[in-house]
Amino acid sequence: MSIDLANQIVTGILTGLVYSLMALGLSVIFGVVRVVNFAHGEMTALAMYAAWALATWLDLDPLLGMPLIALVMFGCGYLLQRGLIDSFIAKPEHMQFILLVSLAIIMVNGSLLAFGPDAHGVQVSYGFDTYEMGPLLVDKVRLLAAAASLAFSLALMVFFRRSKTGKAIRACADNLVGARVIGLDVRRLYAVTFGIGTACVGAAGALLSMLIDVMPPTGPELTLLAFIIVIVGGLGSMTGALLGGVLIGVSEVLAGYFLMPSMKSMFSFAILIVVLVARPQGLLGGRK
Amino acid sequence: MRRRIALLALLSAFVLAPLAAGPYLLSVLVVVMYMAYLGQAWNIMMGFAGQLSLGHSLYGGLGAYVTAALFVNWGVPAVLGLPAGIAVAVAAGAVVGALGFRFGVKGVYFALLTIAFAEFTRVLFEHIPSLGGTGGLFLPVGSRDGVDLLRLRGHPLMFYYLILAMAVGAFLLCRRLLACRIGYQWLAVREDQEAAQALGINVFRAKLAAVMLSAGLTAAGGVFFAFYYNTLFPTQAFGMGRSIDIILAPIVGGLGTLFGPILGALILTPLGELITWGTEALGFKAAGLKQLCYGLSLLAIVKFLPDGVWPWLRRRIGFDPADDEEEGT
Amino acid sequence: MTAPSPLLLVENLVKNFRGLRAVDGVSFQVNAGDIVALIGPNGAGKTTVFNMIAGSLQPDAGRIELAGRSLAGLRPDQVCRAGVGRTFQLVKPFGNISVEENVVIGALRWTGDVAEARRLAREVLDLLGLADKRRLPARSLTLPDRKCLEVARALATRPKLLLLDEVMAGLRPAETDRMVAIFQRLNRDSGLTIVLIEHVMRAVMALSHRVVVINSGKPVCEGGPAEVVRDPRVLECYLGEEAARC
Amino acid sequence: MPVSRFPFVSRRDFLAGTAAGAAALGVGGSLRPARAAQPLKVGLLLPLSGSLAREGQSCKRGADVTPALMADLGMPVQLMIADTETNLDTARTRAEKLIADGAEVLIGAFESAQTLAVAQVCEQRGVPLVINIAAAPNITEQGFKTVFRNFPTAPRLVTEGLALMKEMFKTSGTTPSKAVFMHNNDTFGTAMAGAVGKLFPTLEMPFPIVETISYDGAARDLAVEVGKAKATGADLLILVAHGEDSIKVIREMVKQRFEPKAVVSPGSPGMYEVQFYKTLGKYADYSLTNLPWINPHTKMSQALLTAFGKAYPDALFEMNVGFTFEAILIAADAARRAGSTNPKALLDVLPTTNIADHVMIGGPIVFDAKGQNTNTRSATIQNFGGRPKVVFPAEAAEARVVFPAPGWQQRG
Repeated sequence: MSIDLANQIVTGILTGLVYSLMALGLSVIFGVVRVVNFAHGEMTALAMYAAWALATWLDLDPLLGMPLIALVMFGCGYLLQRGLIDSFIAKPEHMQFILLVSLAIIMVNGSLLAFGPDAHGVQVSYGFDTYEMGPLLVDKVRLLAAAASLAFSLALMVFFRRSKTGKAIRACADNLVGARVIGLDVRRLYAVTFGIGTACVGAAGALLSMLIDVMPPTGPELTLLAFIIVIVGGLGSMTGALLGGVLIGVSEVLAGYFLMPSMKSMFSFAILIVVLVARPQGLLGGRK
Repeated sequence: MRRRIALLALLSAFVLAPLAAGPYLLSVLVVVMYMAYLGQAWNIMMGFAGQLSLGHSLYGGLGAYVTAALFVNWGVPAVLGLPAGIAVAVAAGAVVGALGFRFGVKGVYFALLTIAFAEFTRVLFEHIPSLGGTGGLFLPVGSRDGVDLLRLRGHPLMFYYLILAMAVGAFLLCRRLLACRIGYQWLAVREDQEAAQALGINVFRAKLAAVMLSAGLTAAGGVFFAFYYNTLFPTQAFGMGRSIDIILAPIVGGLGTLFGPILGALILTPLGELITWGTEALGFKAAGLKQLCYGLSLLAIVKFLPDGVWPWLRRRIGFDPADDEEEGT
Repeated sequence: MTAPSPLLLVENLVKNFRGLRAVDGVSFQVNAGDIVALIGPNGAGKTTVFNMIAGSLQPDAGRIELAGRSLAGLRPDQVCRAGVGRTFQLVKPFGNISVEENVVIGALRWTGDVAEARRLAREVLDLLGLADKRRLPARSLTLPDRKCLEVARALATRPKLLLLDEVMAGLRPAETDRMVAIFQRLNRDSGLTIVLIEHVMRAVMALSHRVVVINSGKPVCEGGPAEVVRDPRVLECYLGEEAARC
Repeated sequence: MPVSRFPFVSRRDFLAGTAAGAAALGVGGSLRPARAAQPLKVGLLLPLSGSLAREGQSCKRGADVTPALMADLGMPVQLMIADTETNLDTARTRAEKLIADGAEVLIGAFESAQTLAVAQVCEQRGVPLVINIAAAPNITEQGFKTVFRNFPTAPRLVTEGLALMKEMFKTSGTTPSKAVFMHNNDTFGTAMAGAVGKLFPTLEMPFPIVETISYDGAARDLAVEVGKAKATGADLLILVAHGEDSIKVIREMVKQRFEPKAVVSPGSPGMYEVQFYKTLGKYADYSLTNLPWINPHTKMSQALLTAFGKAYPDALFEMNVGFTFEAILIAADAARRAGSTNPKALLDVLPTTNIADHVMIGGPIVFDAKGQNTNTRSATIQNFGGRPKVVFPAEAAEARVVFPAPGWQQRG
């Protein structure tokens, strides 16, 4: 294996880890609230704008801004679920789809109005630095972002395993009726879950703002990417989202390296089709 | 009876509309009819058979590309290219349907499968140089004054009456289908697949029929698109945005109803124009504001009229479906 | 072996769910014109047996024949077209379409003519006392009416064999009696063969010619209704369940 | 950026401030209005929202400063701006609407598909269309009688772009040994790639193209793409980007330490845009782009540049601005010559357009039988200190070319 390829694969893994965090949010929301967030990428784009604004106006490094953005996005997600999405939970999928597509349209054009059509990227002082690890060249920003993403994901997993709220949320996901019977406030837990999902998006958006530039059309692109990752990993599975992110990161690298780069997304969609047909629960998803 | 009179009145209004409408209104009406037609086609799959397709642009795009490529490269007139375009789209529908239904890909997963196929095809067509790739496939425009239905070349008025005829045809076809065995089978499948199967319905075949028919009709719509605009680009033909456009009218109008797609198209396209006009009249010219308002309107509609406008409206004006035996829901 | 082949033959049926043996060697026969009740405590595997006959589940072992023809590997719709109508324990009405249309769909099993299907649907609805509700959307029906609708739909397919899964549960005694009378009439007038799963003993006693008892997936005994209820093994399996619950 | 949100405020500021600059246009004297100033109604169709919003709004900035300049030339125009939303249906409907609202000439529409949709409307209605930007050759091959394009087709851009490269090698005395060609797989990029594929072998270039890499502009990052280019060992990167993807390419090149002698575009947007300079800082310097550019030395361009700088202090002058200005100029000039704003009258005189005094580098604006301006010319611009400067052709040059460019690490 050539050094170039090895370099690219490392890049793919690191970038994939950041996308995983975004996809994780989608997975958590679907796994518990059973709503497919078709505005996921748009929310990520909003978080990227937020990170850009903090970096530009307050000179705040996105790595430090990440918790703040995640917190604010948690609040937004909580309120959005309470105010709007909750009434659509029992509705058929196409209604949820239209609801979230309308939200997406609003977000895309709202950001066009607010931030204009230009690309916004955060330029950190170490933006162009690379580490030399033996023959490998590792991009510092990617490495930091991937590490932060991994840390956030792990913290979230611990939250779901250990904390009372986390356990209660898992109970809702496993057995909704049972959860109601033992007196859990399902509506509040759903809102919290949606908030957690959007917090993931917030954190991921903050990190992504260092890797890619955000423009109004960035959102829809990210939505599709998040879908591919969670379906491949397993919709509703947390580790699945992590694995899916890395897999798609690496597969896009391989497709780009050995085929034509402009065809790499075709490769991802092909993987999506195969997984949907052969193993709809995803690689790590359990059977319902 | 009242219903029939109302329908006839509406139809004559559409037939006579060009007399009153200038070219601008005519171009809006073309889009309205085009969306109504596509909505009707999509409605067969989702509204009748309950299969959510979010990648319907696939079929329209295939129909458009095949027919247009035949015309551009070998001068095959649209009338002869159309069956080929429809055949390819129907075959694609069969593949998507067969894979999805055979392997039990359900609900949201099926919807994602349809998106995946459409997006896959989009990127694929971006890499077919003989069809123009991302550079686009341009149809020779030719004369815009005559009426040549064979080649689909001619005056915008011809295109208007063509798409009107297609929309009316699709409406009548759906009406007929709903009164047939297959129509009832679709409704059963939509409502409960297990119960449908227990009543002797071959669910797989019924769903496949819905997808294939819907795909074929959508493909014809795509052919209209190609010959009306004379350009085809993978993003515009197969993109997610096109798919969303297709499904909005029937959902806003009323899913599964015959009149829903028409009403939805009659609401949405003029709504867009109205918002543009309104924001401009009020002096707001910021780009994106129109779509923002459009998104808000859409949100309001799904929030307050979740079953669509037509079911709500027909209760108000007393066109209850129970009064009409022929009508489905 | 006696000469006439039974309408339904079930032999040594076995079904496992994740290592759990839900049905274990159940056998019975139903002759044309019979009304047979399948009884047993909750979780005995009755519905699983039904699902295997109806094609919703494939047995792991054993034989199911309808009038001498194997039903192995057939899908539910093929079983239906072979002449088996069924109802679901958890009713599955087509909620958003009218009651009449629900039944029309059943009738379209044997005819492509919607008008003809509609005629039969109205007959069946008359028979089951749903005629005045035929225009309502099915989701607006009460549970007893939904059970009736379930039966009406199955009847409209013109089955040779009707599988009824707890259609009397939740009915008031008077309604139960009416339902029993309807089935008796159908059985008498058109020779409809019926297999029913039922907990309402009042219906079982009145309706069935023969009763098959199963428990924990295994056959317990078989005989006339009067003789079965006196069988100590039957009592034991019901009591055992009660004891286990305490 | 914020400026684009409040174009009206800025324009008013500008109107007050640039009277002097506009008066200095000089040409005003020779172009006295032939009739009392009844403004020409110009319908402008641009993708102000949707995926091409950035480019569309850049064109709009050019349009916004134009009416005042035209008024000073005695050629009053009234702009009616419509948003195509980067959508075919909308483009066509908006075109009809503009005509219904009284537009006498249409200008647009930046993107080829929408331009063709608009062209058909114009042809039908007998209203002239002056294309500001759209490179697909097909548009002028349809036999339209109402379509005039003041923008080079892709083959012409490439021919000129490659010729300028040769000139640069000759001047600097350095010639790269092999090149890698990266292009965005979008409408424009494909047209350019097709032209490169066809023309490169015929132009006797002193280096081979060892690999062609097409990439998806929507790709989140371009790490693999750049890695692949680096692996070819090429010492020249020919780049046809769309806009922001040029940033992604350079950023990855720095990170992956891919240092060819130069990054040069044979005519594409991206490397001379504000965002490029802002994001990349010193790494933005020395990139080369060969494309039609404003001739900084004419009086009219001085006036335009001054007006533009006043109206949009944060924005940089771009090709989009210049061509949108010129499209309006062509329409206004036709109205002056026809002595009428009637579309039919405009159509009569548009084929005989001959505007010697304009802003972009190149000969007088004239149209051939197909409605194509064959006198457009490309220039080579190179970035210095966060600004694009013309280095070729000599008569328009503002700076001397630097080739090969210093490595990433050698930059202050």
